Amino acid sequence: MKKLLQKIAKKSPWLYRINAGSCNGCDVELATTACIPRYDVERLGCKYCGSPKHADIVLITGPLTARVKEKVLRLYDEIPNPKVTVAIGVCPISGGVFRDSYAITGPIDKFIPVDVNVPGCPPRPQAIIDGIVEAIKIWETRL
Amino acid sequence: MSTYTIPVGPLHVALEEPMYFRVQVEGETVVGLDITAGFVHRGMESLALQRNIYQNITLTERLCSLCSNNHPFTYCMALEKIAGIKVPERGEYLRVIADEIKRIASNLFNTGILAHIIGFDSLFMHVMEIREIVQDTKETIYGNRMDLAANTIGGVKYNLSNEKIKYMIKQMDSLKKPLEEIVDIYMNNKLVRARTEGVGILPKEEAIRYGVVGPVARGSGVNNDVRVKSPYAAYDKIKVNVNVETGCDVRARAIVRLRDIQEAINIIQQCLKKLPDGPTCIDYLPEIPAGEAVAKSEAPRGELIYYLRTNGSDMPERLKWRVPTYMNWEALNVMMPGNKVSDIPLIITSIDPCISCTER
Amino acid sequence: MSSFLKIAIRNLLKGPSTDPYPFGETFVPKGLRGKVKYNAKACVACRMCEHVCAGGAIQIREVADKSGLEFILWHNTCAFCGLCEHYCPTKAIRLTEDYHTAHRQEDKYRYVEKGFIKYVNCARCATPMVPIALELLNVAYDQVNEDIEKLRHLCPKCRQERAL
Amino acid sequence: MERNIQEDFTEKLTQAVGEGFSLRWETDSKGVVTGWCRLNDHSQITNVALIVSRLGGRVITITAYKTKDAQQKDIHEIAYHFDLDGCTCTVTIEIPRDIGKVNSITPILKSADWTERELQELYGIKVVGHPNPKRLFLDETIDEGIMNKLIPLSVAMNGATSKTLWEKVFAATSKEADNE
Amino acid sequence: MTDIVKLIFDLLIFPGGLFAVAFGLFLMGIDRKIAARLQRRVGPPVYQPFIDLVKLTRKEIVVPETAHLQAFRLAPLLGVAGMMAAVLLIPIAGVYQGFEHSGDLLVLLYLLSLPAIALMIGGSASSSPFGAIGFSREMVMMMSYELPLLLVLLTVALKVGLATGGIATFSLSEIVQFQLENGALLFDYTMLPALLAFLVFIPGNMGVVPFDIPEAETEIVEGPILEYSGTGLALFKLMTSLKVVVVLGLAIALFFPTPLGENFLLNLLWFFLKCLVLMVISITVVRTSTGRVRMDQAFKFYLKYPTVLALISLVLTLLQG
Repeated sequence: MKKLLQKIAKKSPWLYRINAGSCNGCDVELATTACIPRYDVERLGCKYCGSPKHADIVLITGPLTARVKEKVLRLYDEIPNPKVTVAIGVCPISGGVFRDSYAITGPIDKFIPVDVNVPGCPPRPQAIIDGIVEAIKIWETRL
Repeated sequence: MSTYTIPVGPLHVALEEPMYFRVQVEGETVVGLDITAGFVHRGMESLALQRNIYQNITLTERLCSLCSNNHPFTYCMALEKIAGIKVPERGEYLRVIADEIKRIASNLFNTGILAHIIGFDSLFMHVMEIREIVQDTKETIYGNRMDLAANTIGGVKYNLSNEKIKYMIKQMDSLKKPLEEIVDIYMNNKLVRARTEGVGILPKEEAIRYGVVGPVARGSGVNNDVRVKSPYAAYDKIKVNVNVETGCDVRARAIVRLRDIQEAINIIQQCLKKLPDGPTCIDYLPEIPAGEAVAKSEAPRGELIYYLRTNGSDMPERLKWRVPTYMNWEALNVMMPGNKVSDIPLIITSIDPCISCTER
Repeated sequence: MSSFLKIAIRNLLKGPSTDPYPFGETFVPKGLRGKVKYNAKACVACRMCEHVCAGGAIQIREVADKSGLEFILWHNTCAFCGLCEHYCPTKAIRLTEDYHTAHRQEDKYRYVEKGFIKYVNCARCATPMVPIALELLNVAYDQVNEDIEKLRHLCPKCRQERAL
Repeated sequence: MERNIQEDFTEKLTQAVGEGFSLRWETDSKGVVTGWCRLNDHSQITNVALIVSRLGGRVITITAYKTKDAQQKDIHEIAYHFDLDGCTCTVTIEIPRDIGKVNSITPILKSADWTERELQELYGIKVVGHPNPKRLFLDETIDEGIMNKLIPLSVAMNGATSKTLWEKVFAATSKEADNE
Repeated sequence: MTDIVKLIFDLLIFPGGLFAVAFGLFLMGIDRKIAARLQRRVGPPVYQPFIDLVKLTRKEIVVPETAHLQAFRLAPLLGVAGMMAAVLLIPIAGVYQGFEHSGDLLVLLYLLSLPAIALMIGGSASSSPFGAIGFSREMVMMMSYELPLLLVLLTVALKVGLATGGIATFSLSEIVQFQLENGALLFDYTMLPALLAFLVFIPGNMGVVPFDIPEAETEIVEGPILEYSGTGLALFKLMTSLKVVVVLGLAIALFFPTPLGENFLLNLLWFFLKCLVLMVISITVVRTSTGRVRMDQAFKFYLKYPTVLALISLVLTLLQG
């Protein structure tokens, strides 16, 4: 029974995006991936939600700046379990070109458990979809 | 009615990027605004001093992905001024083409987001779908959908073969018709008009006083388009029609942006027609002497300026830039009061806020 | 008519424009700037790529047993800007069209492009040196004749002496 | 028209500060004029702002910077970039480090608002008379005047985070080699 | 005794309870699919709403620290319970009789406002600033669409009542019966304005674009349901799907209850088809071809068009009667 429910439930991964101080390239690509007909992630049952309380898969962009850090961590805690974290773009993964600035506290896996990385600057929508598919696989095991 | 404060942000769905507004409202009417910024402050100006001139090309491009091309472009112009490098003519034309392509994509994104904010998701999707034509063009010609990486010191890194020119002409042509259709919708659709007309008024005198730039200024009847006022690259050889609207509201700004897209297509076509033969870039590694220079360009959001100081080494002594959106934030204090709570995100979007640009 | 209904109905008639990916093929343009590929054979270890890399994604360092140079590019901090390719004199570094970058966290630090330049010994004095790639000669000389080809196997010092 | 505004500016500046400035205009190959001006007396910057205001100009941005030269002379250098109808005029002033403050021009030119706040927090130069002098971008956890602390010409690529990350990469990739 | 068993069966299995839930979720799945097609997308499978529900029950429930716990928990239950009861009052001609009490239309009117009230309670109990704005907007919204609804119901009641010799009939089953005997009101020209008014009422009541103002995602981050997660959110989704059935079913009972024949299944299918067409016209197409209006604009709109339309029908009915 649990297995069956898992199988059913994994088809409804709702997405939530956190911008941790990114240059907006990844965010624009995320919006493109999530919202436009060409990539239509609704096929996978995904929905872009406005509230962290509704989210299953968290997509984080940006290198985690000093000022946004607390807000991001708080928001992350608000997301109900089980959840999966995907780091989009090189910034959250390693700081990218912004690494070692006085205002950067990342990489993000110092504070938040990351499950999937999608490097790119920014990654193209197809790569983001790859990341989401990978995240769904992990999420299924946690349901 | 009592006054209370509602927080917008910092991580708010309507904002592509984190920014924190404390809006004082009376009932549903806005009476005051307080902006807290800095969530995307990455200390880039200090980073720029720790990187060499080449690394800074890529670093400045990562300032913001929506106007990404303008940053390395203007930075390179400043460097070239100091070093006295003459960019090959073909390179200058190619720079203009890259710039205008980004302008189309950026403005389409902003107008799309405007539709999204007023809950018109179908229109948003439609506009974004049109934008995909531009995205494909960028990916085919430059290799990335957002960061073109077209510029380098002394020219551009890409070239246009005859097939690519043909492809580009085809893509630009295929943009025209759907574009006319959405311009019509933004201008005349009853609902869009009802939401955008008379909202977020910025009178001309205030626009001048706050020193706003780009479509925000042009929507209020102020023309300070750098492409015409102080031409750079190949803009002195090209005819640029500046679109100025006098509505001073959200609608006027959206129309300026849409007209700018049409003008950008026009400019690209002019460039492709006039494109001279020859090299695209200098073929030696530049020597940068000590000196200082300012370079300006018209980014999708308006005037962008770079100030560069060098000391003879291959790292800048000071690299300072002021992005267009930077000037437009304070003007929100004029636009907001008197409008409804529903219009807050709409007005914020109408200045095409680029927070990562502003805060660096 | 400035109603959206017209477009909506047209959309219905035209059918979805959705890309079949991830269930099918997708659009991949030639010249896409994807993952970097490195060719150690063509590399002359001039380190220009390391110098221009804004993300600090490239490290070239001597291996522990001093038998050569190791090139490591960590994809997770590469900005895909292509400056390395642009400034590489021998085009030993190249951006491919491979955009499939998604990987799990456990592979984060293993996600690299690696290459190894084995030192060769100078034909005259036997000092270990970075081999000079043919590609470099093609850049430097219009025609590569036998004499030049011989120079290739000498260390800089011997080359200088020979030239004099 | 464009020539006039530069002449106007020069004339008015002479009236205001007399001989206490140097000014040159440069014209590039596309006919764009750029002005470079240096004031001897830093307090005259408010007068310049008044002139710019009267000419209908605006502040584009303000750059503070630290050069080796300035460090030796123990001064701050600040460059004000004004826009005069499309022509950029950069006016530079020097402030002795022990004074460490400058008069705000925001009351005269509203367009200087944010950039003066930024100058204050990044370089620790006090802007006197600013209507809203609180921090703009810097988080409370970061010290004011952060840009002064940077040593120019330092090689950044060996920063702490980079070092740790690369060590992990080296460790992971060499392990992989062992397994092969 | 059998009455009670039947009532429980009606409430939990058919036509209320399980059936109505499945029916509503299915309708919403189709709505999403058609909306996707209108936007040139493939869209989710039609059973997506079921999956979403299953998923939500497996998620952790996060309750905001400052929330009023009991109100926060009870609000969605109230909404669902109200709608469960309301479904029972909707007759499906040739399938289900409905409640044969004279005042059921008025009861329905009250029940119909329960979802909005549930959202208001939930929104204010969650003590988030957006919940509070959502609360006030929900209230204004309710005030705007209740008036035309009331007028439409009154018109229909009068029409049927006057025709059958009384004053006004507030019994839905009688209204249906009347139409079965005298032809559907859909074909009565005097009722067309009222029908239009009802069509306009549907998107407002359902809270879809252009009237999703209380839950406007880009303005107040989904307002009242912002703080709900897991089962709480699932209940609200359940409530919405039941509401679709109630609102559409009511429209059909009021204007076009005519069944196909004697066959139970065929009639049920016919009812479903009618619901579907009505939904596509009044919800799907509307929400995909417009954007959101402002609160004040919505209020003025409802005060103007549907009210006037309903009044026209009312006057015509009175003149005829």
